[in-house]
Amino acid sequence: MAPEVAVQEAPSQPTTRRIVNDFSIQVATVNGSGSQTANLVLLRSIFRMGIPVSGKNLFPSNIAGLPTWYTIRANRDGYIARKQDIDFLVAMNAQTAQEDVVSLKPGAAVVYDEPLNLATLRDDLTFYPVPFDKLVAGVCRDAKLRRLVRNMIYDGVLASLLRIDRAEMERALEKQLGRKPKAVALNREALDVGFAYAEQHFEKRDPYFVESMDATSGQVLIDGNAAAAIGAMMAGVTVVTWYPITPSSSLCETLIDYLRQHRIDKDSGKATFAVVQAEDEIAAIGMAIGAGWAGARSMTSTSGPGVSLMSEFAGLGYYAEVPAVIFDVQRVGPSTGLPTRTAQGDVLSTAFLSHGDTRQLMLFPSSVEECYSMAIEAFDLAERFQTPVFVMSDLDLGMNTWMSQPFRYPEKPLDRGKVLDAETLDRIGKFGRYRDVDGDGIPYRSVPGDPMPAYFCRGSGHNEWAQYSERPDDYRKNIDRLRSKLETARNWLPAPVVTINRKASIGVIAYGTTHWAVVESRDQLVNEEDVQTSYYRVCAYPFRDALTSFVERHDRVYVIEQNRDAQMLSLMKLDLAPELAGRLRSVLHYAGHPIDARTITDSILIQEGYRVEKTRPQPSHVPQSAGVGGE
Amino acid sequence: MAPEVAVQEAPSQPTTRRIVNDFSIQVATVNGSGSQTANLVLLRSIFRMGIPVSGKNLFPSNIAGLPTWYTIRANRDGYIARKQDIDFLVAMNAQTAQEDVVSLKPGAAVVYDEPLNLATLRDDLTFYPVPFDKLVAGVCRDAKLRRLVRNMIYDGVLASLLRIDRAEMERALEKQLGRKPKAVALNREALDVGFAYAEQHFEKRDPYFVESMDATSGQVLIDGNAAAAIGAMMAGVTVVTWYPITPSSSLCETLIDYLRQHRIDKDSGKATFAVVQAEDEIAAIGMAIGAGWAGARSMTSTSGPGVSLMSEFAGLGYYAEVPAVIFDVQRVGPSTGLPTRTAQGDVLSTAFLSHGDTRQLMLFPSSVEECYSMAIEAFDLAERFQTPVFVMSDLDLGMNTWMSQPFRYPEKPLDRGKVLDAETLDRIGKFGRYRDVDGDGIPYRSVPGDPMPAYFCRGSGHNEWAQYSERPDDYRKNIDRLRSKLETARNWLPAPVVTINRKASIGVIAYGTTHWAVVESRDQLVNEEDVQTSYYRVCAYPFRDALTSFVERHDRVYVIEQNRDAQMLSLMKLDLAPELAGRLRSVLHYAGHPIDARTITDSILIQEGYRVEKTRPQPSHVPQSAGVGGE
Amino acid sequence: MATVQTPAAGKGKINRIGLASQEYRGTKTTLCAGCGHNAISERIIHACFEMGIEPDRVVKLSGIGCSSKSPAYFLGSSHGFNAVHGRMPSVGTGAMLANRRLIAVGVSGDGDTGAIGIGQFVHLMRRNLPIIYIIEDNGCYGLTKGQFSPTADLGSTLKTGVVNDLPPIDTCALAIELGASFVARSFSGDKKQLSAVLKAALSHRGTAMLDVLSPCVTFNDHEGSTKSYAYAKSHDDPLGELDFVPYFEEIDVDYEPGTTHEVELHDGSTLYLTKLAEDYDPRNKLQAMSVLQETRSRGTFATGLIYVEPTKPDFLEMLNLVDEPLASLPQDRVRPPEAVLEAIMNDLR
Amino acid sequence: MATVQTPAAGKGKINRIGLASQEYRGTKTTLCAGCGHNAISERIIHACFEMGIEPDRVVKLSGIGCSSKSPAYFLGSSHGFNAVHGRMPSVGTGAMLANRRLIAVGVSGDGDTGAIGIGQFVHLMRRNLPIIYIIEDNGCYGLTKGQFSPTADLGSTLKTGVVNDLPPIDTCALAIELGASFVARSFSGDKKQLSAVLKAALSHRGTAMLDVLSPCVTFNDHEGSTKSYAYAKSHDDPLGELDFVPYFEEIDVDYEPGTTHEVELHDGSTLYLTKLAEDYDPRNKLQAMSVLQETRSRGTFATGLIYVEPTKPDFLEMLNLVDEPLASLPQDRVRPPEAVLEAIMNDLR
Ligand SMILES: Cc1ncc(C[n+]2csc(CCOP(=O)(O)OP(=O)(O)O)c2C)c(N)n1
Ligand SMILES: Cc1ncc(C[n+]2csc(CCOP(=O)(O)OP(=O)(O)O)c2C)c(N)n1
Ligand code: SF4
Ligand code: SF4
Ligand SMILES: [Mg+2]
Ligand SMILES: [Mg+2]
Repeated sequence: MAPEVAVQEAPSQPTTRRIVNDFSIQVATVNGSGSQTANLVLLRSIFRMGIPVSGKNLFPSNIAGLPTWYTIRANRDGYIARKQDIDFLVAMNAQTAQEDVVSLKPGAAVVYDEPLNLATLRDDLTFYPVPFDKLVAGVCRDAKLRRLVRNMIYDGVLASLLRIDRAEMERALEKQLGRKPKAVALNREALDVGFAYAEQHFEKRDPYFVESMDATSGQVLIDGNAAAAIGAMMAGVTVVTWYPITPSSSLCETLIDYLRQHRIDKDSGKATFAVVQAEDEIAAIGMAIGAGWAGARSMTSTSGPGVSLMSEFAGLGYYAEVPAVIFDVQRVGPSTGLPTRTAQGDVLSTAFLSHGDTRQLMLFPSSVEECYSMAIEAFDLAERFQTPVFVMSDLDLGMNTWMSQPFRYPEKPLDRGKVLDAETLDRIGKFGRYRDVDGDGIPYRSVPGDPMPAYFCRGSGHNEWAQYSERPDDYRKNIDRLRSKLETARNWLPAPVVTINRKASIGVIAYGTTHWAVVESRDQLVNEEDVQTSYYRVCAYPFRDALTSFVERHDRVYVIEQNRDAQMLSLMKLDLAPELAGRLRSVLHYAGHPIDARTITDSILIQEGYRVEKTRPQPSHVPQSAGVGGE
Repeated sequence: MAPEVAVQEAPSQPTTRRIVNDFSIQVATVNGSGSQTANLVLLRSIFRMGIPVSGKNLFPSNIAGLPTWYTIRANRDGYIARKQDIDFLVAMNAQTAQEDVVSLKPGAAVVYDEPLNLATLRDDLTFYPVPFDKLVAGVCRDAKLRRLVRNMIYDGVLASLLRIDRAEMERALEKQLGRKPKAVALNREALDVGFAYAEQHFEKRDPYFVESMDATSGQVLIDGNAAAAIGAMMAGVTVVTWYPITPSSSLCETLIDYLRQHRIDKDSGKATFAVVQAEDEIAAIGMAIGAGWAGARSMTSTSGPGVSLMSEFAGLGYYAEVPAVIFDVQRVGPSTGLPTRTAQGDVLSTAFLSHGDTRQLMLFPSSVEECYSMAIEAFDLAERFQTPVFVMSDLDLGMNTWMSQPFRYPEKPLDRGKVLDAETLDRIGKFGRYRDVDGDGIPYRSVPGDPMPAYFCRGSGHNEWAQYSERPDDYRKNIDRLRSKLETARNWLPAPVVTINRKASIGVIAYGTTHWAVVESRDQLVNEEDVQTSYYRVCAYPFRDALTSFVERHDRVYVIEQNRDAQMLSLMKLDLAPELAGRLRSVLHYAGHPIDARTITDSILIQEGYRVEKTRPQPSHVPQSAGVGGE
Repeated sequence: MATVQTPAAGKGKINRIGLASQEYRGTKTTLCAGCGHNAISERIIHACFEMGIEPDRVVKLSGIGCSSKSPAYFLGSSHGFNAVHGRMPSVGTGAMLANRRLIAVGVSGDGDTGAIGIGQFVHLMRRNLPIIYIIEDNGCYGLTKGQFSPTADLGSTLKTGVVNDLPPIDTCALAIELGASFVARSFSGDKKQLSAVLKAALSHRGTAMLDVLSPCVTFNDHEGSTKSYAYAKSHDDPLGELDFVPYFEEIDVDYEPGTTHEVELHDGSTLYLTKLAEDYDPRNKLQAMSVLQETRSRGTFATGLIYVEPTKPDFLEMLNLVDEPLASLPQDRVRPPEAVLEAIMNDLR
Repeated sequence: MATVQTPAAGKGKINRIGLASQEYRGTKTTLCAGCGHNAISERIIHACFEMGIEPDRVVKLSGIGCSSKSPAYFLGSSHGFNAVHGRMPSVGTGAMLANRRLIAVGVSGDGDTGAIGIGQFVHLMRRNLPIIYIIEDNGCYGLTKGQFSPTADLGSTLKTGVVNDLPPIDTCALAIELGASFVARSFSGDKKQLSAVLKAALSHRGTAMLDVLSPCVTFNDHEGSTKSYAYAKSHDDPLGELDFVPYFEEIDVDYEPGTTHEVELHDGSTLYLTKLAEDYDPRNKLQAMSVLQETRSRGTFATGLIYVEPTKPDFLEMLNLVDEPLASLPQDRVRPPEAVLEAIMNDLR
């Protein structure tokens, strides 16, 4: 039995250090235990106090019963990448509690479920034992509900310990459970109970505090998949085809919700969109290609295994010149790999997706905002260049919660590309579907059902007039034009975001979610060793010419990415003059969780010849499990 | 009506030049017209006279009625690559005759079907009109047979004009139609009629002659697909799964024939092999993977579109470490492309086949002999490295007829790789399917049905013990081992064939069928401009370290290949130090027909700063056709 | 392209929308002379001409194979998409989603459908997508030179003598089982029946699956083949005479009561089926399945309209799409106004 | 691994080959508590134990999904291959080609089989490959969080209220139509029937396709679902009682003549089916198809052995393979002697 007054085994002295708005909280639970609400309430309440935050869910590839960790990072300087060290652990899961505690750095705090008896494990941590079962029993009778409500208690405890604004917490709770007043009431009670318990039993001994500030006002919290969904809707997508796969499913599922709300014709009650859950990814992209050919703005969304399956159709799209947008929310491969872990591992295989001199266009969003804006842009580009466009997101971006400025309403009208109309036909004379009339490699196209001349679309050899041809000259002319079309694309695709630091002789290149750790790492490099860097963030492939001048400016350029094979660096090697390619170095992180700044900083420092203390090996956060899993 | 004595409109003077054993014959017919027998008889009879030859079929992607060209090159120096110029045309096809004649170089000879009336087109050629219909009418009544037999008449005519040994021709005919004595008799008559007609009506005015020599004795004529089939049989293949696709179908079809002949158990009359025509390429590779996992020597064979479809399974094979052999008989892409034309266009996409840091092994046969030997080696390597092995053949190699030294019986026993046995288990202690016991990255495996410990094979994350794992350290350790396994493979894979020329500052790199044009081109370079070259023929990917030293030795290195995107060069760029990568130059040929020496020589000379006469644009050999086609 | 002129009756050289039959032709065929597929193309041309189909509403779809080439040989002024092997259903689905006003005519082969494409076939049937799905069925892979396809009958032989030892997939039975609302089987050599079936298919809304025996004269027309002309002719087992009366023509047929089934189709056209010995009603699914099984076990094949469910909702109806083609909706109907974005953003704070 | 000891009767804790039931278990399940799939694993363990199956002859095969994970949770000392989504059939085919002595137990989901995998399913059934092919059918995609699968019934709802508007694929009807020689449907909640069916499947040679209703307690066990426990319980429509007597046991059942059908299975075991109101004979294909259609239209589902053809030749027989596993043939049986190569070379000169 727990003593009436909770024992607080901790470093004997309450610290006088105050660490304000700069810590990571990790909640260790079991998946399927309904902790998501509690975690989001926690995240949002800190966010609403004006403190920059991010929330990342590390979950297993199964449905219920296995360990899950939710990490909230709050940082007054706006660093929201993953951080290696956990400052505040909430240990709810018996399976992992020991390992979780052992991997903490000294000085960290632990709220734990009292029966787990963790306090004996270390004497350099602050422990706050909470008798969750006892407390929840007072709140709720129903066993099923109790399991859910139980989690809200740790929110209450944390509110007390970290000094989180309780009003914000309640507002966050209402937001989260808005339409269920009973649930709100029950959870509020749990909050109160947790708060009261902590107030009553704990003396604050850890240094972590939350204080209101003003760094998030007006901003939103959203995950990248939802952001991409909003983008697709705003891009006027009309045909959505998909097949469920983690971590991309929620993109289309959210999109369906939004479309149902905002894209039903007022007068008729009918839909201005079609969504089809296809039988597999081959059918999904086949439908998207068919729809793109017939003039729709079409898209599909998938992850690595789906992209592999789409390979044949992707080549057809390239060669027959059919627009389609494909979201690849990357996860860890090869094969089924780690379906619930993040990676940037599909870059090379997507660039060359399909046999026989095929090349694909790729966009690389780094933020939820770019998930939104690049989704819009992707549809324009697909139609402009009449080719598949791959938006390369990842699990970290797609499924985790990020803050962002609110998205801006698009200024540009839809770009439907070179669709033949009467006027153009007049101007160009005879219609040749694959004629390079304008010298940019992009031909005009007509669309079934429009009043323009028809053509026969095919994946086999064809001439300018879209006639079947096996003639070497026709073949060569056409495939050379395709290459020149992609050359044209280089400077249409989203420009890189480049920060030139005049003091820097070192450059850093990154893309996608790696960005956030790079931002922090660049500051670490300056602060710790006065290593100045410039930064080039890739937004699209093929690359702009600016890449060359960036590399030219710097003696060494670190390409930082989340895969084993230095995939982006490889693509750059193929494009850059060898002298410049020789300046490229790699920082690679591939273990399933998002990259962090420390890893980058240390790796660059070591490569630059600095001495770096061996940091404690990263906690692996995933206990052995012999179950078969994977999606 | 044709005059009784055929008019021979030709350069007025019979030339006194004699060009012996150095010319190309091209027979232009319609496909489905049964000219294949006549062409092979022609080829073989020259071959049996001891003269080096090659036979290449340029055929459309349809079954009957479209233009087809068969080209025989005879060359006393052993150059058997395609040659741009045709010296001797046999014009049987009204559709293309004009274009065929127009594209000849001055001085060429033309045997043609008299009603085509071609002689008026040019006055710088030698024409030999033959009234085929009239002649065949005398040989054969049956209209259907007549169409077939008609072609044998031009063999007779050529025998007369070129002085081909008629006895050899008859022997070749018997060989070709061996088991059908009636057909032999009929065709022999046609031969005679053609011969007699030419003897009687034509005065030899062209300079081309055949004379017996001794450069082919003991050799065989075979296509690469048949050679690979023999190799697979000799490798002890036990499970063959396939799905028809040009140009790979004949590999498995020939293999089936051979297996039925030579791999039926004498005693039981039962098969020591299983062949399944699968429902598609995904099933074909899935069966091969399943069989490889269960211990069979398994293979499948396909072409580009099939390889694209196999992408997901190829990644599973890599990651779950399952042996399988995949023959990719490459054709022109992207997409359906030109199914009956040759290319080396799947190199890059196969190297990176499948999402998420997957890498594949590839072998590159250049000759029918290597189709045989590498087929054998591929099975050993697949089992040794427990991974899919791609044998990258192409249409030119696979479907055309090549001469070769007879294949040597394998000296090495089958290498079944690291299959766990009791002794090994004793030595290594506990069995861990994915443990790197020997430090070479290659683990031991057990096989269903054997008495060793079982394991659970999966495409999802796993640790050394083949248990499901999402742990970052397990993931990383495993995927790093996979990389080191492929490092081990580098020096097991077939070595490059390197010719160092001490006088050369230029290197040439090629692979596959490009080899034959390179051999000839290197001589042209020396003979024409005294340009000395060394030569590195790639036989496998990943590359051996020898590549580096080869490039180091030379100032400029030309990588010659048959694709648009310089695919092999790209792979080399990724591997070589940038300084060395900077030495690489490209010679690219991608138009569907096999590369020729002139193209290479001219391209190298131009890049080396020599002035090269603009050669006449290559005949395109494929008239416009509006039909939809393609496989 | 085609300007739509009203009536003028489909009798002379001009049809009801003022087009000549010539305008329904495509480019010259490159298939073998005598190939069944060519005969089917002729029937498609004929049916579209007679029905007065507007060519610019038609999309022709196909996979890969000799059969899949044939869309180039009819309706030359219609759009066409010769996609990849076995995947015509998905491409066709996408096209119809993009533009529900289109008339989709898909042509596939027995290999294209029965082997690599069977998965997409299953799901297309299940969705009852409005499309005419024609299998030009020759029991072999023509374009890759004659290997058995999954519709080859047990015991059928290749030219080389190799015997097929797997049972055939009956695409009609499968289509009915899976939910297709119009399922017919015919023979490229039976002009009259095939014309009636095609016209009826054009009048149907939903998936019209037509398995048409179409002998491959080059690889599968020998003795021992069960897909040869001779075999097809002698084993054709019609379920009755078909008489098709289009909605735009006066009905002047006159059947004795009880001798025919009368099926009214989606566009108002009527199909009359004379009853044979057995009283076959193609609206009865169970009867349809058992007649297929029974004829199969007798070694014959039932032809004609095998199953029809004229009022079954099609896939596009179930999606509740706006009437206009999605493809051509203007920006203001597909991009929600700024207020929507603002509301969404607000909700995320 | 397992040393084969003869008899000793499957009663106590040791079975006829001397193994304890424990030795048929796998690792601890990671599926949700209450998931139907776990109940099926239990039945598999039980059936293999009782039948005295040698674990080292079994290969467990699966695709991807919650269901496809389950092979890790039974027969832990057998080899297993958790392949890619929907492609278990091809991997299983390859394995059986490699080693015909294996006993293949495949586990798939309704999504894994009915959606992405339907093509390979069709062709596996057609080949009648010797394999036990279990679909753990919950009408949804469990592992990706509850989307409808192609076996979801028309009108069934998701937890979110979304209604399914496509007709279900009936995998049993499909399997029968396509040539599978043993087709059954059961329910994870019916221990007795499922055990009998599994044991009979283990006694069959050829494709034994088992569609087993297996409620997903997390995503598809609510009201409105037609795959919930409650719904399954109340709509289960058994075709009769099944009594399985293995070949190694004395037959001591005693039925009144005419009240049962007796089916002798490949290994000599016998299955007794008590006749219900309707006299159902599972050897009658037409009856099988119509009972499926009829129960479906009544809204119930027929369970039990639906169709069996005990003597149909299986795929491996048709391939005329040597008796030994191909995988372990020694070099001298798979590499022809030098003389063969020489003869081939001679022929090419
Ligand atoms: C992915 C892929 N695999 C294989 C092929 C080769 N291929 C072309 S047509 C064909 C079969 C055609 O058979 P069918 O559909 O029956 O058409 P038919 O030629 O008999 O009319 C095959 C296997 C291909 N084009 N693509
Ligand atoms: C190629 C591919 N596409 C999609 C997925 C994602 N995925 C994993 S399991 C699954 C569906 C599983 O449903 P089912 O087979 O019914 O199994 P259940 O979980 O319901 O038992 C999907 C779509 C995948 N792993 N691979
Ligand atoms: S090969 Fe057969 S299917 Fe193809 S065109 Fe010729 S006859 Fe027709
Ligand atoms: S999600 Fe459903 S199918 Fe998956 S384990 Fe849980 S109950 Fe079973
Ligand atoms: Mg066919
Ligand atoms: Mg399921």
